[in-house]
Amino acid sequence: MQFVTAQSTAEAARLLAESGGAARVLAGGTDLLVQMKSGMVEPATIIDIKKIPGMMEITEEDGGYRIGAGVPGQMLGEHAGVVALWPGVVEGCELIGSTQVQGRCTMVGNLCNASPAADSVPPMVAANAVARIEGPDGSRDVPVADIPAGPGKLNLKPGELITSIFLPARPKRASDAYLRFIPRTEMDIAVASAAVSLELAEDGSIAHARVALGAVGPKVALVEDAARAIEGTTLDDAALDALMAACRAACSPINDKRGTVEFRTQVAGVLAKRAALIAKDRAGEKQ
Amino acid sequence: MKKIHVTTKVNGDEVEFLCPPEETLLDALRDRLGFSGAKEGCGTGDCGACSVTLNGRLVCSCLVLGAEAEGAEISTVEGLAHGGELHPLQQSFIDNAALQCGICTPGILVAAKALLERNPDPSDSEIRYWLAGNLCRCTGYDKIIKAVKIAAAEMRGETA
Amino acid sequence: MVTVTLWGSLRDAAEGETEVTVEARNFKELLDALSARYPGLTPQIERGVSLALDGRIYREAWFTEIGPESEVVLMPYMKGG
Amino acid sequence: MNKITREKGQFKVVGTRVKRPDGIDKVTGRAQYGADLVVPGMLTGAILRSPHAHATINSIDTSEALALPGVKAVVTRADFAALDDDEMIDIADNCLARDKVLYHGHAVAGVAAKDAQTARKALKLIKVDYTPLPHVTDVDAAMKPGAPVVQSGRQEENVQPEHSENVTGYCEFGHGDVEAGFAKADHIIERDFKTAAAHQGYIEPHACLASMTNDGKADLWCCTQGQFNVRSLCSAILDMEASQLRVTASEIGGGFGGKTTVFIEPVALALSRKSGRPVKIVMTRDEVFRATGPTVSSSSTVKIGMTKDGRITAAHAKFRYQGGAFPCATYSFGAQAAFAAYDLEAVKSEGWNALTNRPKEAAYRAPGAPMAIYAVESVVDELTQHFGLDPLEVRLKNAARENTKAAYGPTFDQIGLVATLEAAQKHPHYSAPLGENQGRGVSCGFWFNFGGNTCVTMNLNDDGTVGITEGNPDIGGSRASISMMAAEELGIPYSDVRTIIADTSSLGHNDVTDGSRVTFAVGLATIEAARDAIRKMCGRVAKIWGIDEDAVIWEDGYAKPSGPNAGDFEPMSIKEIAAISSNTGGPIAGHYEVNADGAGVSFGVHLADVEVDPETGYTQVIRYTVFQDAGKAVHPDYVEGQMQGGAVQGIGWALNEEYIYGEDGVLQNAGFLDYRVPVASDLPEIDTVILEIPNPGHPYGVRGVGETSIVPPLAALSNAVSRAAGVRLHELPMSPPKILKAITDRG
Repeated sequence: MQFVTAQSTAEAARLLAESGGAARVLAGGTDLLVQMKSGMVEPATIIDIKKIPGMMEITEEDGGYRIGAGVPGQMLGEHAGVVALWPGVVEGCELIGSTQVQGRCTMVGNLCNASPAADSVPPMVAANAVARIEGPDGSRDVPVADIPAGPGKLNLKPGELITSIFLPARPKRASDAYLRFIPRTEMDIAVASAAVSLELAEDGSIAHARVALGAVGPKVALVEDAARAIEGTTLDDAALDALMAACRAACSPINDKRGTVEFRTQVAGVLAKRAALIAKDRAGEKQ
Repeated sequence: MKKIHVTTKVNGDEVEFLCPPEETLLDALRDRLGFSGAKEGCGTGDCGACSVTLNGRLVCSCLVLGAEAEGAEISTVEGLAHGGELHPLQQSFIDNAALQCGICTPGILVAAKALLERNPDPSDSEIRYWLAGNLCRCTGYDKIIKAVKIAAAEMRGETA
Repeated sequence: MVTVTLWGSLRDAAEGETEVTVEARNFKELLDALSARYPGLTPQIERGVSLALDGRIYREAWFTEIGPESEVVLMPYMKGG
Repeated sequence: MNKITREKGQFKVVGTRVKRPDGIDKVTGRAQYGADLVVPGMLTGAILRSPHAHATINSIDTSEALALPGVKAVVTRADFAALDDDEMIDIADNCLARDKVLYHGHAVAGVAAKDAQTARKALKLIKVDYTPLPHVTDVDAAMKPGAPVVQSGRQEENVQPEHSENVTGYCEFGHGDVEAGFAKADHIIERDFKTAAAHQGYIEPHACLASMTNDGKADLWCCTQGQFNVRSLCSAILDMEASQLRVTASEIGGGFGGKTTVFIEPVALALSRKSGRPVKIVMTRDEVFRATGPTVSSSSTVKIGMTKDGRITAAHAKFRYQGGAFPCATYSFGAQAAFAAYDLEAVKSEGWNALTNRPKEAAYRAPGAPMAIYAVESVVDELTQHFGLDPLEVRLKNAARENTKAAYGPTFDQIGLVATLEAAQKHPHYSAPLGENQGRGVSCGFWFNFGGNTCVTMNLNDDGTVGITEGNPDIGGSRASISMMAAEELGIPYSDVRTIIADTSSLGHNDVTDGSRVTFAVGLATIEAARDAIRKMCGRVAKIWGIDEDAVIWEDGYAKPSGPNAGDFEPMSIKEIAAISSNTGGPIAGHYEVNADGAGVSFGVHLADVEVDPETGYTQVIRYTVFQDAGKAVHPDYVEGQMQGGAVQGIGWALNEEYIYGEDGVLQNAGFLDYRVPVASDLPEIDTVILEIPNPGHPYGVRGVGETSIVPPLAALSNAVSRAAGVRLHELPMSPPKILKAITDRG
């Protein structure tokens, strides 16, 4: 095994490509080191990307924010601009692991772990966040929703790595929220989760919404029917019922040690309802 | 397999060590440098017994590679007391019976210190959530939360 | 003579009784007398029994004296915790 | 029988909140735990474990592993001694499998190598040829005829023939005519319950360092609740003389009963013997969950009859426990403890143990009691709901008290249940208002408490301070409480006493730190050792003064003439006596050796408020109060700590902790991520109320306090959920999917 501190994305991409799949990118390490400990992966090369310029930075761009692949959750939570614009995304990131894990874990790592239960992914999908990918063939931008291919699988080509996430600008009366269900208050993997991002019209009704669910299918799902169910409404009871029904209809979870199909489906609806109400309150407060 | 030479600072002192690339910072601290105050309770970031700060951020040293410590500043439980004088958190843990077996104590002290540096007057709930990644199986946490509050008050110059 | 209360599942080994009377002045004599009179009790005695004497539990203590008026209850030997 | 010699109001040190002697070491990171010791030339040991839940071992080929550079020794079960005692064979077989692997994670071979990486590589080179066998992990399935047989030939003589061969033991306790009692009841409720296996969850994984030299002498350093027991077991398994094996207990990072036996220690010794080098083995967390000793899981049936005014007329319970792949007796503790809190005319309590393909259970805080009392307290509570009665009133009406014939046989001495129930009733918690979706639950708890083999030496130092040598690892602050009792008896300041824990070569045998025995039994022995030293000091002073020994008394750290008739002498302090001890006959020490009895049972009552989210089934504990009889609280902070810690372990067991096995017999949650122990943010303050109903069996009235507190939370939370959510669960843990399903099914 070798450990390399990459100095540029080009170097990291080259090392990844040369390794033939035997290299792993190290940012926060909070998934990678656990996998190494259990013997699940035995990488030939570990490529630390945190010293690459820009990786540890949050920069304003076109009214939105670009977040480097090495930025830990805690740093994101400390950034007043991101917190104001995308509180639901920050919420999701800050729910990854403990305070200790918060000091290291990254949104990109959470995305690349390709777990349907990843906490930062539903809010990124709801936010229509875009991942910047660098690889042997240069750079490309791909919506976060299109990155996961299934549990543990990514739509990345050999040698490609995600270097940043872009959270776009949004109208003034807009906000988002993320909720997950876990059996304790902290330290668990989401059993079901929901992120809702919405924009309010002048009359306070919902002009546009995006709803994403986690841990209820092979990958985080954007639920268009759920968004349609609340657009044009003020989240009256009928709209919320329709939202819950649409979310539940979109669920295709599994039974496992963390939850049952029945439970995940039922709770995903409840979380979407609650997240929608929080997002609407937040958007409304930004008069 | 070649070992990596790492130069780093632990509790203000510059140190060097050699470690294999896959070795964790926890193992490097314990086995190479003799800082055995950090404990391995799980090795997967779920118990917090190995908590240290790395460049000012609280981390599980079991989820950091030793090689990543190059050029970093690390603080461990061994650096809390100054000379013969205990840190107010250490004293408060003794005075308020906030430890039983003591295996989680180093990690909790390091984590609590990191909290009080960010928030000198945390509420019970803030302490509980901040310390959620530090498992304690003996105390039920009650006396730990009280000890942190009392130490915080003392550090703010209030008499508890 | 002392009257010893056995626990229910020892009944079959003691001719269907859960209260038996034997001659004994201490714990050791009691165990020997029980074993001699009810050989079916021997496996359990060998696995370990405690003695509750007037409400106090003695785990081993062969020479604990038993008075004729004492309440004597046999219990399984306990450990762990 | 009453041997209390010091009562309320007479204590100077006992009952104060002094600082623990191990405090500074533990807050500075200096305290040395199992994995912290390093010695020159040390090798790293690792253990190969079974990938099967149940399989025959056809052969083990270690040659490739041995050929790997850096590998210094490989051991298998064949490296252990031939044993003839069944219990000892079981322990050895659990440390390294013999003919079969009996559970996933069962140890098969050990390796010692120059470093951890090499050891791990070597494990992969050991070739084990297995024939997988059918397995069983559920207790009810294991008891059924035709179930896969875990071990044959292990049934005790009184097991009914209708069960499978896995059923190893049966017991029955109780008295009175149960059928006649049920006939008198106005209402009878009978329910089936299940509880999952829980792990003690100590944060420190098992660790040891063994060093054997080729003359057969060995030193073993390990985290254990009983170094003497480790010596007994290891010396038998390694065929050593006890004198040649010195075991030193490290600081211990939690045990709760789980460190009362051996797992890796005999393997480390065997590896050291073979390699000629010191060998350290440290378990991973995964290994701790898979292959140490969680508690039993249970299935039970409880039937209770009650009159409409709340008097229990009869009770009958059946407890079926599985304790893993080797026989255990925990079922009988459960069956005995089940009805301890009640004064019953007719009661029958039965228990069975079944073998399964799971790790052998080890003790866990009040072993066997929580799951039995959970079932009983749930049915009692449902009856109070049925009749619309107050749960504490009903418990008081039926409460065991002095002279009650306990369901497990004996007649109770002075006990604290009624006082504890009354304290709960009067506490503001019990009458505090509750909000929507909130409910309050009550449960009693009980543990027997043990005494056991104990010896203590007290040495008077030449400056008049005192050293205590005792033989029980300190898992809850016992060094402080023992020093306090010594100071109390001698009449000297706490700061003049230092208590240390001896290795096995420095003191006679002491039983394991279990059964909440240490503060009681070691405390008792310490007080008696102090009295022995006092007698000797008075004897020396009598010689100096030229009067009879009887004419010298001991008071507040001074030898004094017993009265005017004894003579007019200036009292002599312990320091003065110590200073001239070489002139008066040499060093002064006190000793006491005893197999202590009279531990005094312990009762507790818990009040729990919960709020249940009706849309998700999530349960939040919002208020919690523990009431417990401590006899005499030697160090109130540490008594509270035991009450709080036990309560929180019980809360975890009630809500989320469980061993989850797949169809393949593999444990699915062998880590703290999915074995969900409570975290700080899950909990409210745990309020405590200590009651002191002195134990007549201890000079200061002390009772053990360590275990009772884990018992009540299981039913207290279930009873609270029942009142908050309107659904009663009969299975633990009450994880959110189960609660939500119950709410949904109710409609």
